[in-house]
Amino acid sequence: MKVRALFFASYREIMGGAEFDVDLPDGATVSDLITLLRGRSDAASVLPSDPAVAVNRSYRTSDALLADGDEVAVIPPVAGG
Amino acid sequence: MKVRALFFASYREIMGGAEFDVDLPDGATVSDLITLLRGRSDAASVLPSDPAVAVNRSYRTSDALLADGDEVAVIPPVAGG
Amino acid sequence: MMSRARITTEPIEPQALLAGVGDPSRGAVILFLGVVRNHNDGHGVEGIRYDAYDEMARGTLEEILVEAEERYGVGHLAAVHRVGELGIGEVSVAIAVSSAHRAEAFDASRYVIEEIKVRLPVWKKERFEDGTSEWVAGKQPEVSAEGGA
Amino acid sequence: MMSRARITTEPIEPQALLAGVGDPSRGAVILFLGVVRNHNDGHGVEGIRYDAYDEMARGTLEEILVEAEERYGVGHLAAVHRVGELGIGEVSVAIAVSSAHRAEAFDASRYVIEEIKVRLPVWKKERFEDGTSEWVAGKQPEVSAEGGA
Repeated sequence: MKVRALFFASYREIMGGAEFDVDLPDGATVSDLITLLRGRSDAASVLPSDPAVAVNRSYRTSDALLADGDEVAVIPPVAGG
Repeated sequence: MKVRALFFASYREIMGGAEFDVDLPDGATVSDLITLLRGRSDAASVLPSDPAVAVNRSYRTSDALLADGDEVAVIPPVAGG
Repeated sequence: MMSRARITTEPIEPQALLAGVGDPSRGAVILFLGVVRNHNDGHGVEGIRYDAYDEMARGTLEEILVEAEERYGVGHLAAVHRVGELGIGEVSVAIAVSSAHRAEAFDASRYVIEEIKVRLPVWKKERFEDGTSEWVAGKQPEVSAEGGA
Repeated sequence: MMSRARITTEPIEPQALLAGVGDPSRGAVILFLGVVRNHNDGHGVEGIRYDAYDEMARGTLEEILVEAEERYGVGHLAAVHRVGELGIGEVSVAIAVSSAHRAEAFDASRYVIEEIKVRLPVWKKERFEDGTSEWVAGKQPEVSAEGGA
């Protein structure tokens, strides 16, 4: 399956891009995706191993199962207001 | 000595006027003034015996001594805001 | 410059009050408005007349602002209370606070309105839909022996 | 009609937000403004860039307003967060609440800003006077197993 990973703010700078399409095996979780993303480059290894993540615009825990076509945003600590 | 007594809102209606000059013996207290005011008329007897009072625009207790020329406001329960 | 504690017969302009507390070092601004509403205790209200002991009320309001500044360490406060005949939806009281941080801005704003309710020498008479009117039961100011409420 | 939960690149107009929550049955109105200030942790700040995950942030802001309504029983809330480049003194976030009584208006307003700070997907980068800039350290949203933050 394929998911779209989105990055914002400092994570966008770390990853060198705002979004990537990522191929994952069926049954992959949020945690699996993060592991894969952190292995993408030396810079990417700076990404936390358990960041906040939103799947299809709702926060989800790291053990949440992903599905084909999901939009998975890796959310840096928020600083609105 | 002479003081000026001021009335507002419901107390003004009870007393039938906004202000009265009142003669008091030297050494009179806020409490003495209230007693005298309550004896002014049947209507005036409805005035509480221990209302909030401001002397020269500051709240004072009933045992406060009055002085010639004081402005003594008898303050109904307040309802601002 | 307009005083920061005012009793006025003119309509209150919240925007002007807000502008008065603005400052580049303040990150949180709170505006509180008391508005005449169309009901109270189940009665339909058509309007309210506010009366004040003007000469005292301005000083009491200033005192309350100073206390809020000292308690919460906020820098800029302004408050205005309107008197006279007010219709539904009109602003009776406005309080503006600005502060470096939000917690003390909330606390200061709350302090000012609570103190206004228990000590500002202001009274209100509600006009009901049935043509009657009545002084609203208020709060007896607590007076301490040292003077002040 | 304008949505009551908005993420916008346009300057925020507090007066319009206030007008949107007005209602003859509401006696207390609170407007909270977050304003870009000229310092943070001892650094001179020249401006801030706010970024958001727009598509999610609007929904999260709406969720927060619904929660505030349910918790505090207040009727009318509206909130807007600005994104893009902001200068000193510009409003970054505005929250308007109206309610029959003041206690719940204060509580609801406070709830909304506190929740914005811990879960709205928005980030800010400060531009300092020395020409450098830096992402502001934020709060890690707490995510529960049922979903939602």
